[in-house]
Amino acid sequence: MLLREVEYARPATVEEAITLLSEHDGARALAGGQTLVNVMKARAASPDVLVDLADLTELRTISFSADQSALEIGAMVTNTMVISSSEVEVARPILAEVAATIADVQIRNRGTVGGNVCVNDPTNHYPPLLAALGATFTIRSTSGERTASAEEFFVGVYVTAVSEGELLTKISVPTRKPGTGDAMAGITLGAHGTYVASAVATVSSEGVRVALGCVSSVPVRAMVMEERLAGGDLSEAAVRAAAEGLAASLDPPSDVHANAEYRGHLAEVSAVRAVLQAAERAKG
Amino acid sequence: MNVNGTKELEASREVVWSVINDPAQMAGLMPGVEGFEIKDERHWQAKVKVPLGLGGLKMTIDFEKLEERPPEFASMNAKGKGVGALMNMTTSFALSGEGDHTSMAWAADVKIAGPVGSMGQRVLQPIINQQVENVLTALEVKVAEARAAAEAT
Amino acid sequence: MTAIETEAGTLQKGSAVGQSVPRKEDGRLVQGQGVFFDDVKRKDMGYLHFVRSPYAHATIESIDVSAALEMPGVYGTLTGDEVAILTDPFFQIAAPPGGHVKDYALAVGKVRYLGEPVVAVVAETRELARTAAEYVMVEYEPLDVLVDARAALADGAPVLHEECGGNLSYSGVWEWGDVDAAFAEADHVVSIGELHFDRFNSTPLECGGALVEYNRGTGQWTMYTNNQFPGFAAIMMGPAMRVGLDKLRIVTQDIGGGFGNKITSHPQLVVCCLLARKLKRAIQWTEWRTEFHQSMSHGNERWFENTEVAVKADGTLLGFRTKAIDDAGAYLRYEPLGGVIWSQVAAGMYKWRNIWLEFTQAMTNKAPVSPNRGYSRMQQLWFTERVIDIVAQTLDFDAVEIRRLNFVQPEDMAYETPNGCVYDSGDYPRAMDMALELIGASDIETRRAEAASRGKLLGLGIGSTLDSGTNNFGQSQLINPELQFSGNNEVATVKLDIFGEVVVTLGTTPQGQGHETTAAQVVADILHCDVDVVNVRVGHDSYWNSHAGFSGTYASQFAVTGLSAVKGAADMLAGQMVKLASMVFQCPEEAIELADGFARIKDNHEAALPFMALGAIPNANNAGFPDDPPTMNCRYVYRPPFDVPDKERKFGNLTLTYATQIHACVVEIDPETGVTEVVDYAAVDDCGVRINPQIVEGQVMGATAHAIGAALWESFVYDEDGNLLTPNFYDYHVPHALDMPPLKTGAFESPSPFTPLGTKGMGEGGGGGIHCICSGIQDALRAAGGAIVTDSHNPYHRVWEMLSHPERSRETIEVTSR
Amino acid sequence: MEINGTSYERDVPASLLLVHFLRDDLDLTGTHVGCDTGSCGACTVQLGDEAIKSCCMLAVQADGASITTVEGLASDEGELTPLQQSFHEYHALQCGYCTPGMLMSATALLEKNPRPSEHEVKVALQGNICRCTGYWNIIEAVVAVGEKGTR
Repeated sequence: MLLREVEYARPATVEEAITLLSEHDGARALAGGQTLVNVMKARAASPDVLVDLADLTELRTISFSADQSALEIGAMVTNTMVISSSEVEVARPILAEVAATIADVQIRNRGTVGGNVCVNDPTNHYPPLLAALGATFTIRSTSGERTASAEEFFVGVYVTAVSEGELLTKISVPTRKPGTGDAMAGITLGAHGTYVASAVATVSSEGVRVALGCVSSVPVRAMVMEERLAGGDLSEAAVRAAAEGLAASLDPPSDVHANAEYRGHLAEVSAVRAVLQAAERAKG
Repeated sequence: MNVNGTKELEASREVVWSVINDPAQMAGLMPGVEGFEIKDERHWQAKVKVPLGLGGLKMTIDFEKLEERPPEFASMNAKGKGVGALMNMTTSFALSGEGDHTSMAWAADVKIAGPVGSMGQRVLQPIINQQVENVLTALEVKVAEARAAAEAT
Repeated sequence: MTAIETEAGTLQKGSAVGQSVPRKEDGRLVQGQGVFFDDVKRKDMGYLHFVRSPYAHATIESIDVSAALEMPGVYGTLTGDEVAILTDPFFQIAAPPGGHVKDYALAVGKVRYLGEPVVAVVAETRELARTAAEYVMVEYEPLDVLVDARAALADGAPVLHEECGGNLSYSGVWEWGDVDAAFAEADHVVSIGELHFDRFNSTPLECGGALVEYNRGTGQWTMYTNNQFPGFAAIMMGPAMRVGLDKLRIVTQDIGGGFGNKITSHPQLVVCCLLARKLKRAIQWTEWRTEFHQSMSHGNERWFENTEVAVKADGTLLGFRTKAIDDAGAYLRYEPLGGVIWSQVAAGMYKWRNIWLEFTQAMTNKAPVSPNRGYSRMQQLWFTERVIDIVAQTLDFDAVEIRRLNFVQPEDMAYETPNGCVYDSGDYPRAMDMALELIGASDIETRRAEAASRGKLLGLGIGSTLDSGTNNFGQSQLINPELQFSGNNEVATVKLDIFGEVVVTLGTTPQGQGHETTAAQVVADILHCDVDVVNVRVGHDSYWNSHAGFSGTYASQFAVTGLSAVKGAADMLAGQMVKLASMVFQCPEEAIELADGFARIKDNHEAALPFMALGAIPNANNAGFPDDPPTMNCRYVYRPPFDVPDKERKFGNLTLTYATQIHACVVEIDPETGVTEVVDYAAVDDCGVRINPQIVEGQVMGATAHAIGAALWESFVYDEDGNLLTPNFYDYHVPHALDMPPLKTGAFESPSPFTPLGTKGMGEGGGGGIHCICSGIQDALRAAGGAIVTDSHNPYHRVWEMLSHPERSRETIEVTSR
Repeated sequence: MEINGTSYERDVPASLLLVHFLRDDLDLTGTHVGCDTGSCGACTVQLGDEAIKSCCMLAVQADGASITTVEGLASDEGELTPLQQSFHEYHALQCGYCTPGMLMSATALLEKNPRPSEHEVKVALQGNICRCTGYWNIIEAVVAVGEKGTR
């Protein structure tokens, strides 16, 4: 409620948007606004210029890369679009499954994938999901286009590899190969609520990838656990053994819902559950 | 909120001390410093824009040196005022070590009030950890520079 | 599942009373045509925004409003210094030391909680007012902060109100029966180190606010607001503002939920009034969610220290001792009334006769507390329910049977408690059996085994509570003998207008309880007309002559006070209608009946006067009658029968009615994470005669949702610096649709012998769900270390701690047996 | 923008939230505000055919859009929609403050899914907080409209 004064522009093309973002100090891209507008209501941050990406229809598409190896999700694709996308259903259904648990219908209708990852709130759903899936992020600026891996992309809370004057345009997620299973597990504050701890696992012939949310300013890969599971034994006992010590290796933040010890514990439990479910799904 | 840790630095205590005891050098460590003014030996003021991704948080921070025992201990207080946030931080550094190696044990008690404090509660600690990491990385660079400069003379 | 009892000879069930008549209120509300305070607008009104303290405890060194005032579009400001000149401190309910508190509408000299209003800024737009508030420069000098009531009374603790000489607001020992003898007679004494009832409130969806106009000609203020107890607001505001109550007109139409939380908005209303006068324009104030959480009406947080329970070998409970420490927050806005309200249910639903309770209330650097649904009673009821379950587990009694053994029995009714309260009617064992049947308690072991096979811990919980309603305000004298309040009252007027319209005016301020509908039902049955032809005026206006000192909507009383007033007025009108018809037909009154919307001769239905004729005669066509025709405008004041309680013995009847609610639930706990889920829920209500069963059920379901939230997610958590860590719905998680368990309800009626309609107040629900879920969690944990639930609020992390360290809570319980 | 079938053209500051525009500038006060974090859904309106929170959107973002508020549900003559009627019959409201948002979320659901299951209704209403009813009567009111086949 009651925002500070701000200027507003709604460019028609990506080029125009990038120009606006680079020309104005204190300009921010406005995607779905489901975080940014709320932060502005709290006056915790006050951009000088909002560059509304709503008319950039080219960022609202879900398609396949030329070689069909990746699903390309435009930064302005809403969660609702992800949920109902036949491309997602075929190529990486976990994306739709997770999108359907983000907040509520109204927020899913407006909130975008690009906005969610650029905010990189540690409790958000997409950062650990995309880190586990090995997504790449395409960033455009006046000087051209570059890509970043998830490791490079997520820098800190509210900070990503997208720097001033740049725009995230799309996120590429490898399509699921046969024998791959993905799962997200975690503890939320009430149904579909904010994550207190989360973990995403993907199990495939190439091994296991596990990314944790809520435990740091960026998604954290559970590398030791991944290595221990490289042998392919994904029995419950093996997965639990592999996760041992995971909590102790983390330095999670404390807040009103979980102190560091409990959050670390929840992260470990979530990792086990995500891997077990992913393994189950990998069997088909 | 209390944060603390130990940073190992490859320089003598004297070199490290010269960096952390110099307000101008310290200013260079802080993220987003836009202006800096030394009021007197014990007081200085910085205008910073903490980069918070969603828009910078502008703050005026008043520093006061509380205690110093060269070259092993220093503490100071920083009071920040910005629209939407008030910060009060007491921080201390204890240096130990031999020769060209220094262990810096640091601790900070950070209090943030105002909308940013209440709104950002669940992300505040990660943000502070992140800022601390930035400062320590910058410190490492400054210390290396100072050591090189000292060795050059 | 619903059974109706009609053994008491109260009002004969008519065609409307007892029916689930769909509500009259709904038509406007489903079309978005309700009028809430924020919908009221005036030309050139100024928007008010409060500058609030960022510190929990600090002195105000200086305030500079000049930069704000220089901004174009800023109309003006108000500071604490001005308030201290223009007003006197609010009247204090407390005797000294609490009575020394100087409470003003804005902070004067010092701030005592984070979010406390310090300066008010008024501007042309809402946004500008907020921006200008950022330009008000306030220098603070922070002081040590006190966030724990237990520490507040220690030597050397920071003092909030120097004039009180400490942080104590009220302290008293309450003792009934022969406690020492009870403990001497006991076979077991169970000691419980510490129990904690958490701080939360009902967070009505609409926050506080008002539109306030001042008329310089009459010196009168009109406040369109959502205060739910205007009578209380007026007696607080008038003396402080040095004006008579008739200068303060308080108007409400629709209120977006209240739950007690909207009783104490008088400080903000005073600020609006002062600014309306100062700036010569209407003042609009809307409180936003974060502000509400930081500053408005938290529920009473309470500790129970060193509890001892005297138990016989067969499980009979003889009595208890405990020390209650209550946290009032920074100011005493309605406190220390919580220091006596609890004693309405001192004994809970049980027959123990020997009680010793030391009640101490302290002030801390947290938001002021105020009534919250189940005000001060649910803390005590939770305590008695926790004691029962802890005794049961520790001494190995069955939680159901020990309740059954100790319940006040139906044949004991009306039952006088050790402190002189009278439980009017009820059948607690029957209500419990009904709840257990609804929840499927007989299959619980099968369910437990099935849950165990899924790796879950399953528990059955019971929460039995009383909903005490219709206060005897004489109880206030038990905490401050100087107070001149006793009894209770409520007003209604019922009139017949020129064209035969039946018009009902209430003194209450409904916030969703359906008063328009239930009042119409009562009137329709008495006048023998259709519910649809009864017009019940919407909302409240203190300028209507249907307003008494205790008018308002609070403390579970409308079904008794409000509807008894309505009944009284409608009975009077019916009498007048009969009388007028007898005058017209020149026959004895006994020959006239009201039926089908007519006054007619009983054995000659052709001789019938429609309401229109009856209304027209006295109002517009009254010449030529030998006797004055009746006015057809009837005002009735209902006063429940109360005596002033005995101040020495702290003894007397404090409330008129006691409704029963028994809740039962099944919870499942994930032992790996502590995540607790309520998977099944049943609530049984007995509130005497139900005017509108659907509305009663709606209240029960709403109270249940509040309780589930409070038990698992909702908590106002402060850090050691007095920062509120749950200032919004991100971190203060209230139940949403997907969070609600399946919910079964049951009801039966034990009419109150003490009320004109056989009704009882209901709606608050006594926090039954909180007790119930605590009970269920403790039952589930029996299979995993047997931790004892000692807190009313059990979020996942606390359950996990109980799973990880069950010995920690168990060690706080001791048993001494003979 | 078009609201409830009527076109409006206004110059507004970019900082103005859609909900304030509706309530304060257009006097469409049926849309409510219950929080300041986009959590409560009292401000829910339909943007095109989708339910959205009007407190999480700037008025300028809705430039050119078509919006329906609670005032746009019943006919001008006051004839309630089956959903509004069902809320009345099932006692799905008490104070009525959350009701407009609930109705808008449920209306959007029923347009896409005329016969929703109980779970689907809960999911659709997850973004709307009610502090009075405990939700069940609301859920049943929406399910009943679907069962009757009359939205």
